Amino acid sequence: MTVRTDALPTQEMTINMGPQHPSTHGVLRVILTTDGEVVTRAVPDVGYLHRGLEKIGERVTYAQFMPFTDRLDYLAAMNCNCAWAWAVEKLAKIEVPERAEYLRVIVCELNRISSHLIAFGSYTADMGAFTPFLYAIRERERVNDLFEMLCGNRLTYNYARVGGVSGDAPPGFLEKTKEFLDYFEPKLDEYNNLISYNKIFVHRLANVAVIPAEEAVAYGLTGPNLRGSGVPFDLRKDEPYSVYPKFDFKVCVGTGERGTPGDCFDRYMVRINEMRESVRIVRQAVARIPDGPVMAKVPRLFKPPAGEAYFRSECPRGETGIYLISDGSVNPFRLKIRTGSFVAMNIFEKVTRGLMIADIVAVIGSLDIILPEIDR
Amino acid sequence: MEALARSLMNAVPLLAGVPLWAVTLLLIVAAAVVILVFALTFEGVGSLVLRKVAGDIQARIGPNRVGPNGILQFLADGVKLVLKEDIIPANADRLLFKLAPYFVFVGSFAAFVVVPFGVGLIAADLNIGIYYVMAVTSLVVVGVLLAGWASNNKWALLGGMRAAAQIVSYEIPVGMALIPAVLVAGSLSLQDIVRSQGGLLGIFGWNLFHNPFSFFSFFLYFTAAQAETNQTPFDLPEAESELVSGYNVEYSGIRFGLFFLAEFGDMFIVAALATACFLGGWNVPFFHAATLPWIWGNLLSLGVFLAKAFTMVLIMMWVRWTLPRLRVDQLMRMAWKYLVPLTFINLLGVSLWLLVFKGKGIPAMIASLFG
Amino acid sequence: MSHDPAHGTPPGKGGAGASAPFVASAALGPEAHVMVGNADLFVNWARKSSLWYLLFATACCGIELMQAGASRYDLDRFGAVFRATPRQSDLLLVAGTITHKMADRVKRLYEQMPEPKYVIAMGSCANTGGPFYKDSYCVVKGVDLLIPVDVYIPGCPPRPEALIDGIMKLQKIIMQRKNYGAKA
Amino acid sequence: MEAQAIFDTLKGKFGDAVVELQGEGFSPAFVVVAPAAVKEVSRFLKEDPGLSFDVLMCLSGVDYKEKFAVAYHLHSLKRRHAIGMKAFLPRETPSLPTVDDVWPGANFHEREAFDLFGIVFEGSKDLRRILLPEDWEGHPLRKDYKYPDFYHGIKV
Repeated sequence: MTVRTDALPTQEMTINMGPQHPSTHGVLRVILTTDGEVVTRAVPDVGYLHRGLEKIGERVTYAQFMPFTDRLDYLAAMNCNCAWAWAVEKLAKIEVPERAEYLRVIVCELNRISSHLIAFGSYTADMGAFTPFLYAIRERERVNDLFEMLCGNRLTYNYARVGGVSGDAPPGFLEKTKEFLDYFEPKLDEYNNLISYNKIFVHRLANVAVIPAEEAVAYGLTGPNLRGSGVPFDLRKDEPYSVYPKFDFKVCVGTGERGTPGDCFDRYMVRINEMRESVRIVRQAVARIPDGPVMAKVPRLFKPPAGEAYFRSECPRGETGIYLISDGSVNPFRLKIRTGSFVAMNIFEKVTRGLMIADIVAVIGSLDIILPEIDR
Repeated sequence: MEALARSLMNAVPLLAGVPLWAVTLLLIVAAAVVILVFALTFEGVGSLVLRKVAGDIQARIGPNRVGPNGILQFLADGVKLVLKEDIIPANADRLLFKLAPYFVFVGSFAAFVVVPFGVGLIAADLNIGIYYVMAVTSLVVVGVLLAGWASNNKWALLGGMRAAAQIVSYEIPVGMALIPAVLVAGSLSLQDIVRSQGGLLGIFGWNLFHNPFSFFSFFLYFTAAQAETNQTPFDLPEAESELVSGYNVEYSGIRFGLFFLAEFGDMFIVAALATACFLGGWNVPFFHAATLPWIWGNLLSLGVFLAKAFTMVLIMMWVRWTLPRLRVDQLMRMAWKYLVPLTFINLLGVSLWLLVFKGKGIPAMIASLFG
Repeated sequence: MSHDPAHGTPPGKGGAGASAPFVASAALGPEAHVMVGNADLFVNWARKSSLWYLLFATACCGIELMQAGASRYDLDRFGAVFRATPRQSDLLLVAGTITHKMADRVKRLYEQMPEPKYVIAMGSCANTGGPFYKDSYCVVKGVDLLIPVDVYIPGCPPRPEALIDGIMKLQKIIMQRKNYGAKA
Repeated sequence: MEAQAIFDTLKGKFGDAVVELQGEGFSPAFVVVAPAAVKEVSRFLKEDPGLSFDVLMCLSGVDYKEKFAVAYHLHSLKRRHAIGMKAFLPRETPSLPTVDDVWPGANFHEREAFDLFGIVFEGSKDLRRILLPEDWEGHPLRKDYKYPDFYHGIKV
């Protein structure tokens, strides 16, 4: 699309999008400078949900910080729980029972599904089709039921512990999980029939906000955003942790199916395909889960040795890296959480130049940002 | 109206002493009230049905707590909106801000006057009926633009500008897609158009099946008209996820209520025009409603008309809850690059058809083969 | 809580029944009370049945709010639909943490809403600052420091059932409001 | 490449600007460099074909009480190895050159470190507060930060 701007003398308009806006996925504020409908500059202003998690981390113990990781990315609280547990275990070199690792992988992948469901649903809602959103929530509720069965909460689970998980799977949980997978897998085709290949939807997304592979790497994008640009990098495969090497799954990448590799449609499709891969992982994990304890022996007043560790794990919104400094006391000396959304926000200004206002919404949705991850 | 007044005066001796103009005025007022009540009820019920249908499509229930099965929901919404504080933003243009909802409301309402609800059920059978509808519904764009401008809000302004561009562009294909019906009937009056689709060919008397070109014009009309009335997938002026709420973002209380009502009024007008021009209007298949006694004939034809129109409204709701939204440049491209040329070609096709086949449609020709 | 002096009569004082002698409209006689009472009832019914809430989700509770509005729980059953603009909303559901950077915006949103307006503080963060009460330097310790709140819903985050319960509690509060004849 | 080999390469190239290797108890190991040399070392780390650290995973400010530090976590997609780089800064004037022209993704991280620690990145494209309001006083992640009593009249 070419837009002629030389025809008439026009004035640029500054518009404030957010922090209260229906499709900024929370309290993101974007300052748009527009020439009519064309955005000449979009500067993100974040921090409206800055809760000081890193400072809180220095004032509480390692175990006490676990509930705060729930609130780090509330759509994928399990992943953040486990990331924190893995990071502390890496720092203190704790061996975790295998059953606990299997349970962690199961909940992480289930949570990835439910998180991608919100990403998919809210994205279609941003594009004006409200119905798929409700279908996505319908399926998400079932995942919530599973988690409720496991740990008693629907959103903030606090399930992982340093050294294992808080409790073994209750009787019937694994069967229910299998049931859910059988129910859910055909729904993905339903979504694709319903909206993914809808002509209007494809036209809205294809060739919009293309992020070439080199640029995605240079800006440090991770997760589906990086894979959407065609870079096959997945921490579960390339820097394996936990029991992930034991499972067979594919790394989904954007191929430019309907446009250029790295456009909004690719990032969207990567998420849809990843849900399928997550289903495969959970199936294998449920089939092979060993018996045994779910908690290692960790002293109640847990003091890791002094040292520094950086652990990164594949969360639904990209890599969640936890940089942990211990001085040997009960509190972390410093912890820094590097999140996928925060990094994705950095490239926002660059990719939105010259797009239209409606595309801004498409870009926000395709990067699948979540504000507590950006602001922490 | 005058003729009706005269016949009424002849029929009721009590009115003999009253001057003709007074009776006519009375009748006009009565008709206006009836239309207003009908339109308001329709719009109220329409909003409820919309939510119920939305619930059904979206795997949920929809309103069911207010009144039995939620049927009083629209009443509660209406009363609440009327009693809400009426905010006029400090920096708004007060006069235009107040005026805008009325433009929109009147624009969508006045069109009800020429809708042929039944054999004799039409408030004013204007001989330029279609023209009138096109002209009056264009008033909506003025209102929307005023609302967007007067609110002194950038989102509203964008919404208003989008609306102006969109409605003005789609006016052309809408008009061009309606003309085939006019050509077939040889009249601009909606009643005449409906009557021309009568006869005993059943549904094959409809303009929809008259010839291939009129078949296409129905779909062209329906698409373009959805865009003209800002329905999804063309709801860019409101675009909740982009422009917050578009041109009505600063409106509260009953002023917003007027926009809200007008939306459903527009929806019905589109459905009614589609019904009248392409789907046989109030014609009952294989049956002449006009031959029945006045009251029964009208009731029957009214029922048939409403059934058809509501089906169209439901289809519009279905589309609304299914499709995503176009982008503004795609919308404009669709109007000027596809719909406008297509409707022109279509118009040419219909004209040629009528010229070549002396005004006969395909069903009529097939029927004449069998005598 | 009273935003408007007209609503300021505490319950039980400005009763519409004929036995409330100090109400100004008592001078009109008992019939007037019946009318005023019924009008109150009707208006309150309309207001409680059509609580359009502002789509204002800041954090975790926002997801539960979305889920409460969606397929399984469906707030639309109660006539509660979301609006994107404060001008058309009746109910400000503060769903999530409010930080100091956000505080001005919350106030502003509240001020932009037309009367009568109601506020539900959903979740611990909006109630008191929640888990961030003690150690955080930039979280507002309860949204009631900024705007008046009608109903508090505890939970972190509250389940959709709790949210629906909160809305029903608010409906009860609305039904007790005296709109007419109560300006003693 | 192993951390020791990377350290040796850097040491050979930059001499005294590369101070030490923090290996034991650190995962990944850190190469400590002088703050003034951060930019040159970064550029070399990124562009040297044997190292090619093309991703800046994380950039964190750290307050070690007696001094500040900026920790860079680097990863190479091409070579699949990782290393840390650290620069210690004096508490009074914490400033060092920016690396946002080496890795454009550094900008937000640097803004965050500026916001929460008050570390100045010289030559940065855009160094403003990112998470806290513009008129916030102090840098909260410093160890000696005192919580304010009020902000805009609201109790903190």
